[in-house]
Amino acid sequence: MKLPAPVSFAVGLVPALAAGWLLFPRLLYRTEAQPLAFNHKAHAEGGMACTDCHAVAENGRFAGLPSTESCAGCHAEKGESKTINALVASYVEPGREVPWLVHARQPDNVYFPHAPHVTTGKLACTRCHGPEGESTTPRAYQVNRLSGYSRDLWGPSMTRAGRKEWQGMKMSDCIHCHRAGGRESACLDCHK
Amino acid sequence: MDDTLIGRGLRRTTLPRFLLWLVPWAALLALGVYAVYLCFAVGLNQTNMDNRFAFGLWIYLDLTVIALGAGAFFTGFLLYILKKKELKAVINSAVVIGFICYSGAVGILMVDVGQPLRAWFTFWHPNVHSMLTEVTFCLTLYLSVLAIEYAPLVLKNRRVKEVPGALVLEHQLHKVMVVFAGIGTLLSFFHQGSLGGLYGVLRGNPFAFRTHIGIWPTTFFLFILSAAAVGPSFVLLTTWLVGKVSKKRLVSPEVFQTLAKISGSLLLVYVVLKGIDSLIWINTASAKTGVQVSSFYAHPPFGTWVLFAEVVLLGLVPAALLLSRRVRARTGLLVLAATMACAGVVLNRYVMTIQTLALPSLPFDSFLSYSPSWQETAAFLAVLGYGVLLYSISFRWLNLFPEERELATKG
Amino acid sequence: MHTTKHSSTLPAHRYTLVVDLDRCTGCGACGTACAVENNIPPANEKATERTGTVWMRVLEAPASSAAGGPTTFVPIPCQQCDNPPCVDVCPQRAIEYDPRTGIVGQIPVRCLGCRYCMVACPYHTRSFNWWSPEWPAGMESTLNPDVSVRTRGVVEKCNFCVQRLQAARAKASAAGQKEIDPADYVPACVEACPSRALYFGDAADEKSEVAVLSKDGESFRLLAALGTGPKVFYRSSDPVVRERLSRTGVTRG
Amino acid sequence: MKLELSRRDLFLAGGGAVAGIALSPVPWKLLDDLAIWTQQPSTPTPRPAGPLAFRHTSCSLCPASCGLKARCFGAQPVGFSAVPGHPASDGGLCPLGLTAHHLAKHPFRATLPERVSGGKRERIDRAAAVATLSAALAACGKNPKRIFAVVDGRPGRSLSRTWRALATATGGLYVTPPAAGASRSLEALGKRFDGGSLALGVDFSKARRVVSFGTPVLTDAGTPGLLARLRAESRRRPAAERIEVIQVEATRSRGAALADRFVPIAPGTEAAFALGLAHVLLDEKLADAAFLAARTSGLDEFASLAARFAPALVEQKTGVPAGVVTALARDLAASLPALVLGGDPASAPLSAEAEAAIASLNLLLGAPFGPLPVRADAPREADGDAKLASATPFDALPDGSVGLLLLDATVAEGLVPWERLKRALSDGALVVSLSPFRAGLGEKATLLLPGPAPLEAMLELEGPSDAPLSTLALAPALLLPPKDLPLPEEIVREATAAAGLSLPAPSSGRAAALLASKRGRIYDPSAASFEPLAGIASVDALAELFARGACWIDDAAPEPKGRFALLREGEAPRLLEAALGAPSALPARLTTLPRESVSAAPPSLLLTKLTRETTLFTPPAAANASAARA
Amino acid sequence: MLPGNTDFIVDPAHLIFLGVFALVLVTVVGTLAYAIVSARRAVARGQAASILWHEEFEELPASAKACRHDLTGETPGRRCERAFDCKGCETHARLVAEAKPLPSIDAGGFFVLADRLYHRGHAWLKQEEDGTVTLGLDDLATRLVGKSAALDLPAVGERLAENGPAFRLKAGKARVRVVSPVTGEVVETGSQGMGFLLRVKPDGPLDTRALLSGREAAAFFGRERDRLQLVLSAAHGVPALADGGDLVGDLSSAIPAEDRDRVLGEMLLEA
Repeated sequence: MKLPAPVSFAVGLVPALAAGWLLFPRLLYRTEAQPLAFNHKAHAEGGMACTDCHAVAENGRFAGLPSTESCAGCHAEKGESKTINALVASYVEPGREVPWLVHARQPDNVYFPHAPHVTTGKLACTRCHGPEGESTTPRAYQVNRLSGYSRDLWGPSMTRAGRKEWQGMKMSDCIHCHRAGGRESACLDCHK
Repeated sequence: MDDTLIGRGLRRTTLPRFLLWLVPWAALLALGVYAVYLCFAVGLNQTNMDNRFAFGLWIYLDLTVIALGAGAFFTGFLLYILKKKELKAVINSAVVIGFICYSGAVGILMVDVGQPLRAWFTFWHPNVHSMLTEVTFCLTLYLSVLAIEYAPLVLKNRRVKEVPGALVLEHQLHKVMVVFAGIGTLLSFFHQGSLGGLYGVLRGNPFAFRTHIGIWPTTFFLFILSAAAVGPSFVLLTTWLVGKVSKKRLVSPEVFQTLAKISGSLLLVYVVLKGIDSLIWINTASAKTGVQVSSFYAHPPFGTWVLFAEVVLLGLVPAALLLSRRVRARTGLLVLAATMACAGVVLNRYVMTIQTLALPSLPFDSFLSYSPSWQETAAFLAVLGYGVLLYSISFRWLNLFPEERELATKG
Repeated sequence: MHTTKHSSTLPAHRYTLVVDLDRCTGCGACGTACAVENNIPPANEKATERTGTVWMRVLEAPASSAAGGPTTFVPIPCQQCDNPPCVDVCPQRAIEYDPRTGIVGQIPVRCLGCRYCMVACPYHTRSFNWWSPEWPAGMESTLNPDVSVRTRGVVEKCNFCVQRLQAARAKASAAGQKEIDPADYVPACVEACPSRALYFGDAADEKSEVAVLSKDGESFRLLAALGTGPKVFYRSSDPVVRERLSRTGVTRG
Repeated sequence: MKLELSRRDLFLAGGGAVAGIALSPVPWKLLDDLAIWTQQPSTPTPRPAGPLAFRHTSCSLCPASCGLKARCFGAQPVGFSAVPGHPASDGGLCPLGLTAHHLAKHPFRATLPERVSGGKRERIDRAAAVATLSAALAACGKNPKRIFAVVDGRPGRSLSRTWRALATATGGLYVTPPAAGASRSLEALGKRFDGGSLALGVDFSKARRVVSFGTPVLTDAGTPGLLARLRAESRRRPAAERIEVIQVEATRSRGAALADRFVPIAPGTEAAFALGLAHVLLDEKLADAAFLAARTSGLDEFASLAARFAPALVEQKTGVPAGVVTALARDLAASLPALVLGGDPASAPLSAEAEAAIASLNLLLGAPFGPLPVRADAPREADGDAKLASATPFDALPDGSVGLLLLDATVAEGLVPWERLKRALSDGALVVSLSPFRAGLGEKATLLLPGPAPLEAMLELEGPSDAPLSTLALAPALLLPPKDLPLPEEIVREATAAAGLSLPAPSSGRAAALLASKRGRIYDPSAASFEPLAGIASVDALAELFARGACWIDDAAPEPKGRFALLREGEAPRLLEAALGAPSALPARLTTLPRESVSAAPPSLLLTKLTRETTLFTPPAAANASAARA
Repeated sequence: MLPGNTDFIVDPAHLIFLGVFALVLVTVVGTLAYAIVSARRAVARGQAASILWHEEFEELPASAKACRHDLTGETPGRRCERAFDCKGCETHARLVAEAKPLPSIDAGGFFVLADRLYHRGHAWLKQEEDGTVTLGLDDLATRLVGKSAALDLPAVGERLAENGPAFRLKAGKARVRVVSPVTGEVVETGSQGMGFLLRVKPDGPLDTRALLSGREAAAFFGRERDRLQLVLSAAHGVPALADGGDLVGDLSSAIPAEDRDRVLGEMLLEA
């Protein structure tokens, strides 16, 4: 029996599609666990604002992650939960900084100042970071094996189609937003 | 196997002798490949180029071989567009030489850049105001066109044409060759020009900077013209050389004479225009930038003899020789004249590359020298080795000179 | 849309460097501070003065007269031309003239290392990274996090410490101000010069020190006749030095 | 039913696969990632080690002790700038200081004791180091040909007291290096004062003309760039107020090239030239008569000596045209006060006779107390000083006598040449260096006890001895020393104890001594203001100020009563002989990085870079050494 | 480079430049694609043999391109322009219409059999009674290739195309194909001894207008003998058959080994 042409074609097409859509992302990204199961939601419900821990300093620099010292301000003692025990045992007591894996970390040649966006531009944190503040555990950190950068820069969807406003942090995303706002910039405004 | 690849009726040397002939060229190529490997693995510090001599032997080589390789586009233009039928005798050889020159130049260019992996950025983020962008685009496209023009030669190989469809494809390609010849002419026109423009637009370098005609500096047009002028001369020269080396008559003397006539006429036009351009440059350079033109030639060995040699000795003289019927009648003189014409363009490219960079620009700067490292030289020689290899193989197994068989039969 | 043509109106800022040649002693502090600030790597053992990566080079101009008057030391960073010969020649737009600051920016990650810009620059202020940047173990910790390290095979040059402008802008933003405090934006070389031979500022501000200094009769620009419009001015009280250094020089070798 | 698979099916399936891949993210995402990958530098990625902060301290690399403002991320400094208005440096900072934070990571840095035995260098542990040193200490004093000597590059510190005590305990020598640069001239002049030797400093701001006999006044001398700045600022003032620098030197050094006037002279004829100037000044009655009358003695004798040096003779000796000598002398006299300095730390020092002539010239020009003010030393702890060994000048170190040589970390090879040290050593001597670097003298040591690198420890820094006023900083450390770094001072103490000798406890009373003196003012760099020392309440408050990078500066000292001797007993014949003698050979000159020669640390790799990659510098010796080894 | 890319610049210079680039690229790719597609189509239409023959014919020396009516002296000096495809030739049609039936003529030294039709590639064709045709090598070719020649005949069932290769033969170093005078399917393979080499079932009614017979064939052989002389003399610079006499029986032995390929190729019309 001879195979009909569409069948032969499909024999090649279907596995290729499956490999491309299902296998490829697994091969491309490596998942790494966060050091601590930090609960953003619990902190937010406790009445804390994003800027209590992630603040723009007076000199315009963004102090991205709180220091262990500031964590220890509330969590100096073990006891409340496993995570807090881990925090105290592994970081507070030895005086080490927590090696958080930062989803939004940009390539080394990128300069992203928070102050013009947050203070002057009045952008909400969620505009770029999404509902991170509502999470109860930190999302797994996925690293692109080729580029070594966080998957968040590209966005969770492989196609970038139908992504939310806060998903994706590529240069084109920056430029789109800037152009939409009529704010042209030079290369060296965002590159160092 | 070997003898069934050689075109019917063509006498070629024995395979062992042929392989022996290839050995030195292959060795040259291998050494060059090693040098290129060093440049990729260790970096361009393997060269003797530096921040002041940012272009060196390689760019000079590129400019030169592309000028000499212009025979391909110009012969194609004359044959397919202007219907100069007698040039059919050399078109195949011209295409192979063109392909060798262009692929060699592109290859060297890839080694010459610091980050070859990013070379495609030029296509993705082109700056169309840059002459180098034009060069990159045209070179890439024209190399593809040359590859397409090369394909029929391979398809007509005695064994390949036995493959069903090979000769049919060749037949169809031949039918559309006029399109490729036309495109090749257009592309060559622009990149020969933009290679000239490469230096002509250097506003910061009064020695190289030229006034504009339209949007292009005059060197743009001078490069096109000089390349078109020496292209036929180089085809003549290589054909003669191949004939000498292989001890065969490859084309009839009329072909040489046609090539010489074309080359001579164009060279004459070029020399006249180059002279006018030089006069304009001499009178504007000092006026605009406060530099006496004589000071460009005050640094030995780059005396005014360079200009004289370029325009008169290796320009006007070969043009006159090539146009003289009596000279054309004597192969020896003809070859000498063609050699001089080619040497003139080689010198012109040398001056544009090396002297331009060697001259000081800041008032407290000094004249610089540069000599290529062995790695640069080896890479340069690799192109020569690669060229001879590819040409030898093509000459043995492809029918480069359609007249050869008939000339051999005539005895 | 991006524009490549320079704005015909004067830029909002014209960051300008004025070098007082009378003061320069050739101590090299500017070049050192520049290297520290901009993460310029230590020299490769085979590097020479022609293959090194130096953004701020101090050249020695010969004595002003046969009698041997004072030698002039000429610090030469990128001249930040208003009409830069390098921008137009870059095949892939790795160089950009920012009309709002007048700074000619080089983007090393875009650069393919063809070095055409180096050929085009008459001031020879561009460096190609002939070697991979290497620091001895542990010394990476002293690198300035505000500047990324450039890889081998690309061209780099001075950008008036644009990272300090970025920082100044962020600081102004944090304080809710539109304009930066001029004191916050001083390139490393200017900050370091012990004999205070370097002045930096915004010449668009008519009252600024650089605007005043760059316009007086003692100031001149290198290769002014070429029409490149540098924003680095040199000044000297000695008319001989001024005349000598402002020439387009093709000296006898 | 048999399935027939033809080539056509294979092609179709292949086509399907290609279409499937094309319709999946694979090619597009890969293209994007590969594009990013090609832009990935294979280079270190600098990341901030913490929030940005500025901290102040002082540079310890040379005696100038410039104020440093460190730009730090977390605890890591990434760059320095000068501190405008700082009493020691007035906003100057040289290339050495700008790279001080690199030195702790220098490839020559040593963090463990090293011993050279049998030509082989090996790392040893603390106990072995103590044992080696204590054995050597114990052997000292028994044999007069194998004595103990300690060389201290910065005398006067609290640590210096320990070294003096050690020298006392072992019956050895406490050696101090010769004065550097301009200080030699000042010393020569100070010794001519009849009211006891005077300490003089240089105040360039008070001079109108500066004559330098080879001293790199424009490129170096005290505060970096100070004279160049002062001179340039004066250029736009009326002609009479301009500062002019005249360099008198055998070779066209960088300083000579920069000077307003360069007077090339035959090498070794400085004395003749200075006396020639004196001749014109006295002959034409251009000298500062009032100063000569009030503050000097021996004018007649000196005048008769100077009378021998008519410009014609000077021309013959020095090669300087007579007219130039005369014109220079007249110019000096026309713009008093003028100042004459001699000697270069990086080349051979001037002869004592030349320094004597230069000192006399300064007197003729009335330089003392104006451009050459009197300065008092910074207060020190006085207790028990009399019991400690006093300083032996480096030149007086006896040959072939030292069995154990201890080189403090502050000893710079530029002032204490190894060749000279080697001559002092007896066979099989143990040379102990406390340098944190396996370079310079540290490389020569047979026992290296590496200490904290620059900026890794709190340091007691006095300004240079040629500064117009004394300064003192107890400069805070910026960097953490490596973990388990055995502190050399502790090893020495342990070894001393093991050898059965006793040392007084380490002292930290400098701040208290300073406070007790109630002299001077203290500069707080974070506030950029001065505060009288008298206003500081306690030693703790003072210590806290110092910990913030503060610097103390002395008050101007009163003009002392007394006279300078233009010529001292029996000096005239020596001077005459030296000045009329044959010129000596051209000294082998080293043009170096500013202060390279007087810094004990090797230059940062970035300075080596500038040496290699610019034409500005000729390679300093240390950079050459690192190049050879790299 | 592409619109939609964030870095795409809209200004006339870029648009013109990229437009020209795109145009050139499209032209190059389009033309190449056109050539490939039309080549495929030609193969699919069975035009391969014809194209091959025309390409070869183009490269034949002028002496091999004589018109059949030149052979007989009807149109002296006429060169064939149609690659011996006389079927569509108007001149041929006109002359054939005028011509009387051709008598059988005996050509000295060659057997020109009346029942055979000769192709100028030196294959003959004989119409059999069962509607098939048999093919063989003519006398000149047989003597040229010699007895030791190895034949490479197509298998039964393979298809031949008029002017396409019928079979290949190998004589010493020489390799040459013999052109088929007919289009059809091979139904039987023979051998030199069997009197034929291939039996072919032609497609449809046989059209033999392009083949030679009788007087034409005799003239052709005379002409070919002269041509062979030329071809042979070219290699040695001396005329063979200087006596103008008959050819020797085994021509192959008279041809130097290194020239055999060229001589065979020229005589069997393979360029």
